[in-house]
Amino acid sequence: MSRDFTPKIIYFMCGWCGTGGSETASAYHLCYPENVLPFRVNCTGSLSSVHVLRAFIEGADGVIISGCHPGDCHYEDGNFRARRRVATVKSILDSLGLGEERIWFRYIAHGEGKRYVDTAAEFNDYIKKLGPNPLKERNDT
Amino acid sequence: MNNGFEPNIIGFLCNWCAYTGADLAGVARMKVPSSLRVIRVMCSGRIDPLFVIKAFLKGADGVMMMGCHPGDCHYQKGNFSARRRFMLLRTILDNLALEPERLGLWWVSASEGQRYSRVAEEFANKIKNLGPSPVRGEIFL
Amino acid sequence: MPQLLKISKSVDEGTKAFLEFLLKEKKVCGVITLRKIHGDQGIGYSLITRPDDLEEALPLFPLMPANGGKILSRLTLRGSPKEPVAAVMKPCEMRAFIELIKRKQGSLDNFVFISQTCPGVYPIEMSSGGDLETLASRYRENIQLGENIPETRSACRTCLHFTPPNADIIVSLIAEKDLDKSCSLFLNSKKGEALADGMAGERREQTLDSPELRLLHNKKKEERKKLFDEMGTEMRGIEGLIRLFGKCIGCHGCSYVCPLCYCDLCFFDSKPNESRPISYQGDLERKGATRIPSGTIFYHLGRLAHMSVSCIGCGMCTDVCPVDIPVSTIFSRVGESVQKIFDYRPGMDVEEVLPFAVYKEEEFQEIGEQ
Amino acid sequence: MKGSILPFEKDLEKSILAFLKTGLDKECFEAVLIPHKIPSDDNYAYLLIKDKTLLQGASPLPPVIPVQGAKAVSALTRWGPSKKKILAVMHPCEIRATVELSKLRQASLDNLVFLSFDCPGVMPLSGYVKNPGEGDPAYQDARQKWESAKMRPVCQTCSEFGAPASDLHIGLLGAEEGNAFLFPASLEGKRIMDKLGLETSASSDGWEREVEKLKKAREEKRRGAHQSLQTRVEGPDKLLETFSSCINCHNCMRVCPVCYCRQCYFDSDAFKLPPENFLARAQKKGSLRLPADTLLFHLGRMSHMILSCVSCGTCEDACPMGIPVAQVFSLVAENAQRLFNYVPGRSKEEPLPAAVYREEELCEMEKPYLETYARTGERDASASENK
Repeated sequence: MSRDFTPKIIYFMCGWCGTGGSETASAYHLCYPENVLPFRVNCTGSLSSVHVLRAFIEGADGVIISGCHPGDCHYEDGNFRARRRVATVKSILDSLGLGEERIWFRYIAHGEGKRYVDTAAEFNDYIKKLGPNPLKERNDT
Repeated sequence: MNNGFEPNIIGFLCNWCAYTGADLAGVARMKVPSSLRVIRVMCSGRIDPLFVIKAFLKGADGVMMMGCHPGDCHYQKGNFSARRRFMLLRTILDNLALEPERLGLWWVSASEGQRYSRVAEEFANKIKNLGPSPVRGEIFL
Repeated sequence: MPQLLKISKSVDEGTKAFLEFLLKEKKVCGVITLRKIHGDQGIGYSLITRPDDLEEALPLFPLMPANGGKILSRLTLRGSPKEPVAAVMKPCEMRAFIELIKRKQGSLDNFVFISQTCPGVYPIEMSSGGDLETLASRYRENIQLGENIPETRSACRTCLHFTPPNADIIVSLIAEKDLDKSCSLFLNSKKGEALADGMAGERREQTLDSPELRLLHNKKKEERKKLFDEMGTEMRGIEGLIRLFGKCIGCHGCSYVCPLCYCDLCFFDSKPNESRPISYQGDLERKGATRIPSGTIFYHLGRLAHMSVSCIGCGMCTDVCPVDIPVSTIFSRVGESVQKIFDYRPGMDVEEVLPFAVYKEEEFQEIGEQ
Repeated sequence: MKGSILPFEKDLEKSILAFLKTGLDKECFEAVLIPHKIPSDDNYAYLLIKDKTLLQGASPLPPVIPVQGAKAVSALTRWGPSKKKILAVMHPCEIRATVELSKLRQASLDNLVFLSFDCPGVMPLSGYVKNPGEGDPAYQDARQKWESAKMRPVCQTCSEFGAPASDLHIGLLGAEEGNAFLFPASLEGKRIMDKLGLETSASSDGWEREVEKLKKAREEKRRGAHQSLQTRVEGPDKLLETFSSCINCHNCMRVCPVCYCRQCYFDSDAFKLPPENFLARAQKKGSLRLPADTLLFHLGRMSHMILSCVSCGTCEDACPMGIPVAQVFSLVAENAQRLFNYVPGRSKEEPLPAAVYREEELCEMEKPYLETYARTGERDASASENK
């Protein structure tokens, strides 16, 4: 894949932990690629599958969804529900061959700044290897 | 003539004139057909064409719309709108051969108890002559 | 008298060249036109901003996958574009858009309209699985004869407004003899003239009106009368209505594609219209049986009451009906008489006020006085 | 399982109607929800019937599904359970969809009794209404052979044709010539049969064997159908080709029994965007299809209802463009539902997968965290590379 491909990555993160993770990262001056665009949602459980799909169809090369670790959800079970929802979306994309591997789900706690940055960087590398999302250039969606 | 047929007539009466006129007719012990069921609306302009259509489809044999005389509307122009809507309904019913004569519009002022009693009686007789609405027994609505 | 611009290319190529000219000269920032979607598979509207993408455009293709008026309304509901956009629309789509603007569902600002003398379109199902090329060439042959084209939508064969009243540029199609060699554009407004300024081609003054157009108008009028008379014998009374609309499956597709049904949530899909158990029970007691879900006839009559006055007769509703109800014929027949009593011509003039937004004190004076 | 033999009087439909009539007579139920031919004779509609004489013309086994029965039940009970006891005669997929709707609180199953039958499938609606005279014999033929290319594509590969979560079931498979096999599938069903004095002593072994056999064959067929469909729709290119003729009429959503929202999210303000948005999207790609977001509509709708999709095929019937919506949905649904071991409408008690969770499931969803990239105090290598 060409070296100069800069993927566009949408990083949906939980307002209680993932966002905290990014704050911790900034406190420690940890950097992550600037083409990773963070979006704060109140809880991954409140993230609609349509938003993920919209990002996926309208120009994102990859989507990361990060919620609290199991058992740590501020709303008790939002991340468990989100997990089921992500599984459904991934299953749909897989059945239709649209590249479910471009969606990652990972738990990140408030204190895990390093994990937050690592996730962004690792995913960025991964998507670079995969190449651009074929859907984003299509004008017939 | 009517072989015992007692029609179902729905009357939509303007609160300010026709309804008061009906009241006056009642107080003055004038004869009003018992087949007329009155629904009070705040203005004849409030009579949504759908009210009338619904009444017919629910099996009403006739529908009366009554409002203030032109120029006397409590809301200045409600009865002019009602008149246009009446024309619309009559044209639609006429076009579909749905017996437009089962629908009527009258201007009745608050002091015209006598007129109210007369038009109601006349309309009830007309409907009696027309016989029951063919919509009555239809089950495939 | 409008100016006529003749481009010495086939009518499709000429129109495309003109659109390309508009984009390249930055006279417009985008063009809305029909285009092949995914190779030869489908036809759909597209907003094209890159001149290269016009390659796949089919501006005059005889198909209406969606009423363009509805699409323009979607585009301008939240404001008008900052730069001019050109829209290639059929006359009924333009009229639909004007009706929508009267209902505050769009805006004309910064739009230039390119329309055509419209010979009609084919029903949409002919595009799926059909060969688009043969469809187009058969159409082209028929246009040149100036005849009413068989197989087109019945709404189109009976359409009396096939010349666009207020387009900026009109592509002349009907009864043009050499469509393969020349493309005639009428510059119908000052805007249109400014747009075409700089476009290569032969220019002269000419009126759009021609004996051929008038002849076709008469033919369509005859066919319209015949179709309406036939429908008139079918839509007689409640029995006729049930025969026509009884097979309706309640998908409400007709209202969804109708350019005039703009409501976010149709009354007939809303809570107040849902029957409560007591209503079903009443019907059951009275008649011994009742249809579930009920309200099929109510839906169609209600929709007639809501929009027949603005029905522009585009025929989309008939096209999408999965059970082949001639919705469009019924609506345009009723619409014609309703429009006649209010002396209203939908979609002709954006200044003309909707009949239910005004009244005249001196009209219908005999009503209510007896 | 035990049941009783329902002998035919003239034909199957007549004997089912006779059974319903006795049920009304003996007040086992007060009304029947059943398909009935409409006056124009080219389609069917659900009728709620109390009057026995009107029951005469009903068709318990219609050749088409004009309105998904679940939608009819929902229209009837969305605002509260029926006061009268109603017996609903419906295809298995309609009953399954009704069960799903009750879980979504859009229908009430109280006071509702279901009568189902082994379903031979139904025919595509648009074909049938064009020529009912041709459709009727084709359907009779399919009922005899249990195999017909004229049925809906999803019906041909349906393996849930047997008893769903109903109360009474009529077994047609493996029954001897001239009779069918009626058995109670719930306590309520048993109570009704007792009240009607129908014995439940006949053995259902023959029926069960036949059902099992057909089920196996159908599952096999479905695997084949899904495989061949996958080669036609997999990947952005082929998928977009499949949906290229979509005209955005949303008929599929309107007729879908599971899509119960009065206003769909895809018709809401969320999709009413300023012109700049459309122009920007067009400028990014060179052009933008209008109406926009066609693929998003289909995928989004999938993500909303796929776990409850009963693969009834109503969406495909309503599509004016002949897009194989139901087949695509059936393919996706099978994979998605397997993930949660969920079969929509299988049981009334089973909760919706999206409404519950187990803590220990789906551990493979999280991408394992292995590598570390973070460094302090300097710009990330990959970030500067992108500059």
